[in-house]
Amino acid sequence: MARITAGVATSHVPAIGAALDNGRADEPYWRPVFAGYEASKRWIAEHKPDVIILVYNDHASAFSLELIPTFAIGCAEEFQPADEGWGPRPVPPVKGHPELAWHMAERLILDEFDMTIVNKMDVDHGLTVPLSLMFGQPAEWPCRVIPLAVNVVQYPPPTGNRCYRLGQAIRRAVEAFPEDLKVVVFGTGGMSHQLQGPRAGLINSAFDRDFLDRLVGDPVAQSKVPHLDYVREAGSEGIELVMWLIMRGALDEQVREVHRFYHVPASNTAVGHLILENAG
Amino acid sequence: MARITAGVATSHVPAIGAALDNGRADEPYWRPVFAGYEASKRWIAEHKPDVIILVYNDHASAFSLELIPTFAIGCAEEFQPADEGWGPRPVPPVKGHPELAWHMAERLILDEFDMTIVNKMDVDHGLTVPLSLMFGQPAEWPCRVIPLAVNVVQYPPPTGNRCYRLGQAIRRAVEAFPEDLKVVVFGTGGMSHQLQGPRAGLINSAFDRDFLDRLVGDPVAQSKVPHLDYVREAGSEGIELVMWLIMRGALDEQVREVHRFYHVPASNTAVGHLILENAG
Amino acid sequence: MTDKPYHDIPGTVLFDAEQSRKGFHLNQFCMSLMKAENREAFKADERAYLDRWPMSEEQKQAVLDRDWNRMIALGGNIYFTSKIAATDGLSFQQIAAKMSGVSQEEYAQMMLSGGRSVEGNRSKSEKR
Amino acid sequence: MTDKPYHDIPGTVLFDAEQSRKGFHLNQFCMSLMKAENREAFKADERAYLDRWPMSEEQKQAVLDRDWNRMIALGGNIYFTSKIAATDGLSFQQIAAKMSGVSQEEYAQMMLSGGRSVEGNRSKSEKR
Ligand SMILES: [Fe+3]
Ligand SMILES: [Fe+3]
Repeated sequence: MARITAGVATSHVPAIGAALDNGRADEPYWRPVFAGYEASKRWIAEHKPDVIILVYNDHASAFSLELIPTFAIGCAEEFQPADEGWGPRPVPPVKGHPELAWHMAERLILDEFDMTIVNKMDVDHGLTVPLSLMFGQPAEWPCRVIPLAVNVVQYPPPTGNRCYRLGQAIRRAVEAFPEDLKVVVFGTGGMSHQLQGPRAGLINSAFDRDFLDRLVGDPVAQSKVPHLDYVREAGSEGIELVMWLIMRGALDEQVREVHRFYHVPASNTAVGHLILENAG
Repeated sequence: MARITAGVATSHVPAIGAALDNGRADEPYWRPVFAGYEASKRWIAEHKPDVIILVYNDHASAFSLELIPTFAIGCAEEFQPADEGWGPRPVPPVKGHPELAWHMAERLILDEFDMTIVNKMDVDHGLTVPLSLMFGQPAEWPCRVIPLAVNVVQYPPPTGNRCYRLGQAIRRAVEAFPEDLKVVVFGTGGMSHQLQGPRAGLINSAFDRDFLDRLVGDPVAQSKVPHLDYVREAGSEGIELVMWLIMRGALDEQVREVHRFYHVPASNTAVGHLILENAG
Repeated sequence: MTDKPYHDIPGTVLFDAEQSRKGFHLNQFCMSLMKAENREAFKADERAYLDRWPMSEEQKQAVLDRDWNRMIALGGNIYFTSKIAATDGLSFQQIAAKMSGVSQEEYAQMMLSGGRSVEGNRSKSEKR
Repeated sequence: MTDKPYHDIPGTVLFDAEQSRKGFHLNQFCMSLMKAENREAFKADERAYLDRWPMSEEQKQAVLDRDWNRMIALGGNIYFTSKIAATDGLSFQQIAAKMSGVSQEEYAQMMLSGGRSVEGNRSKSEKR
C-alpha cells in the first residue's frame, strides 16, 4: 500500500532558480537562502521518497486565460520545463508517475473533487524551484513527481477549506493504491509577497510566522481564513499560501516538525519552508 | 435578481442535427422525433428565457485527451460551432453571457466546486442539437447561452450526487446575480445508448422511463445511483444522463411537468425529453 | 483488475484510465482528423500519415483495417475513432453495425424494432 | 461594485473577473512572448506586433510606454505582463521598483530591510 510519510512546504521564488542556474548561489545575497535548505537536502536524501505529489501553481506558463482549471493533475509520463520568457530552466525533465496519478484522478473525482486531468503540460518555476531547493542540481531528479496545479492567479482560487479537504482526499486516494510507495507531498508558493502596483514589495513577517505556527498546530483553523485576509496581510501573491493547506490536509492531525526556515528577502518575497513528518 | 424558472432535458443525438441541416426532418424516420418537440418550441417561444445555462458534454471536439476538465464553464462572448469531421454545423454562432457566466464561475468556486473557466471553446452537437430542437433554424439564436461542459467521455464522470449538488449551487449563484434575468437550465445527453462494441445499439426503455419518473419525482434517490448501473442498464454512452441531474438540482424540489416525450430510435439512441417548471 | 466491476459488462469497453493511457496517441491521431487538411493528408497516404504518430504497429494496423472493435480494444474511444468514420463518410450507425457484426440493414432494423435488448446483456455471467 | 471588499486594499488590483475580461487580449499578447520568434517579431516592430492583437489603443500605448501600473489597471495580470519584462531583460524586482515609484536601488534596499511594511497598507481607510 502506498503511504504519505511527510510534507514539505516551500516558497518557489523564480529568482532562486535563476540564482542557482547562473551559478550565483554562493553570493552573499543568496547564501543564507540556500543555507536554509542544507538540512532539507540531507533529510530528503535519507528519506528517499518514491514519489512527490507537488502542489504548485502555474504562472501563465502552461495555462493562458483561454482555460483556467482550479485543480489540474498531471498524468503524463514526463513534463518539460517551460520557457517562461528567458528560455527553459536548465533542469532535467520531470518524470511523472502515470499509474498513481491516474489512480488519484479517478479516486478524487469519485470523491467529488472536480479535477482536470492533464496529459500534456510544461512545468514552470512553481514546480521546478522546489525540486532544485531540495535536490540541488542533479543530472536527473531522484524520484517521480506528480504535478498538481492549483489556480491562484485568476481570482477566486479555491478556498482554504477546499484545499485542506483536497489534501485529505489525496491521502485517501494514495492509501488505496496497491503498490508499496513512499509518497511525500509538497505544498509550494508564498510566503508574503506582492509583485504588482504601488504596494509591491509588501512583506508581513508576523503574518508569515503565525501562518507557519498554525499550519503545523491548528491547520483546521487556518483553513477557515478567507482569501481577503491573505491578500490584505500577505500581498496579492501571498494568496499562494492556500496551497500549503493541501499538503497539510494530506498529513496526520499531529505532525512532527522536522525543520523550519524563514528568511527575507528573496527578490520580492519572504521565503518560508517546513518539513513535517507524520507522527505514526 | 436573476431567477431559474424552468428546466429542459433532452437527448442531443448528432444525427438529429444532421437530419435538420440536410432538410430531412420531414422524412418518415425523422417526423416523429421532431413532432415530439412541437409543443416545446411553442413553450419556449412563450416562456422567452433571457439566458440558457446549457449543460452538455463535449465529444472530443473542444477537449482532446491532453486536458480533460470535469466541469468547464464557458465565459466567452461567443462560441463557434465545432467542425466534428464533417465541417461545422450550419447554425448561428452561440452568444454567451460573460457577466453571468463569470459571476457563476466565481460563486461556484467559492462554493467549493472546482470549475474550469473557459474563454475560448468551440461547441459541438452536444450543445447545438438541443438548441436546434427547441428553436428550429433561426438566423440567430433568440437568447444567450452559457455552455457548461461536463466530462462523461473519460471514466469517471462526476457522480450523480456531485452533479445534483452542482445544480443546487448553480441556483444559488444565479439567484445572487443582481440583474433581472429569466434563466432556463438545459440538461442534455442520453437516454440509453451504446455506440461501441458488440453491445452497440442497446436500448433500455424500462430504465429510461423509470429515470424520467425519478428525475421528476425523486431526484435525490436518482442522484445516488452509481455509474455502474447507468453503463450496465443504459449503455456505455447512457452515462450522459448524469448531466440531467445538474438541471434538476437547479430547480425546486417540487416541479410541474409541462411536457414529456420519449421515442426510439434516433440513429443509435433513445430520445428523451422533459420540460419542468418551478412550481413557485 | 479485480476492482473494476464494469469488466463484467459484455461487449463493452469502458474508457477508463487503463484504456486512455493505452490509446492516447491513437486518439490524438483521430482528433487530428478534425482539420480538413489533415483529412486530405490521411486520405492521400494513410500509412505515411499514421507513421507521424507514436502509435503501436497494432494500432496502426487496426486503423488501416478499419477494425473498429480492435481500435476500441487498443485504447480507442468511440468519439475519437468516429472521426475516422467521418473521414470515410460513414455514420455512427454504419460503424455500430460493423462493431456488432451485422449488416447495416439488420442493425437499422434492430434499432427500428426498439434496439438491442438489455436482457441477457447486463452481465457476462448471464451470457450463454 | 459594493460587493468587492478587496477594492479597499491600497495599491493593489485583484485579478478578478472584471479585470480578466478587460485584459483578455492584453494578457494573451503577453503570453505570446513565451515563444522566441514572437519576442523577435515584437522587438523588431512593437507597434506592428501589437496591432495583430484586438487590444484597446490605451492598452497598446501602456505596453509601448512600459507603463506597468497602467497595464495592470487596464486588465493586465503581473504574471502575464512580466513576460514583456522578460523580453526587455528586466527582472521582477526591476518592474516592482517601477510600479512602486522608486529607483531600483531604493526598492532593493527596502527589500533587504525587511520589505514594505503592512502597517498603513492594509486598508485605504488607514492611508493618510
Ligand atoms: Fe508562485
Ligand atoms: Fe452525447
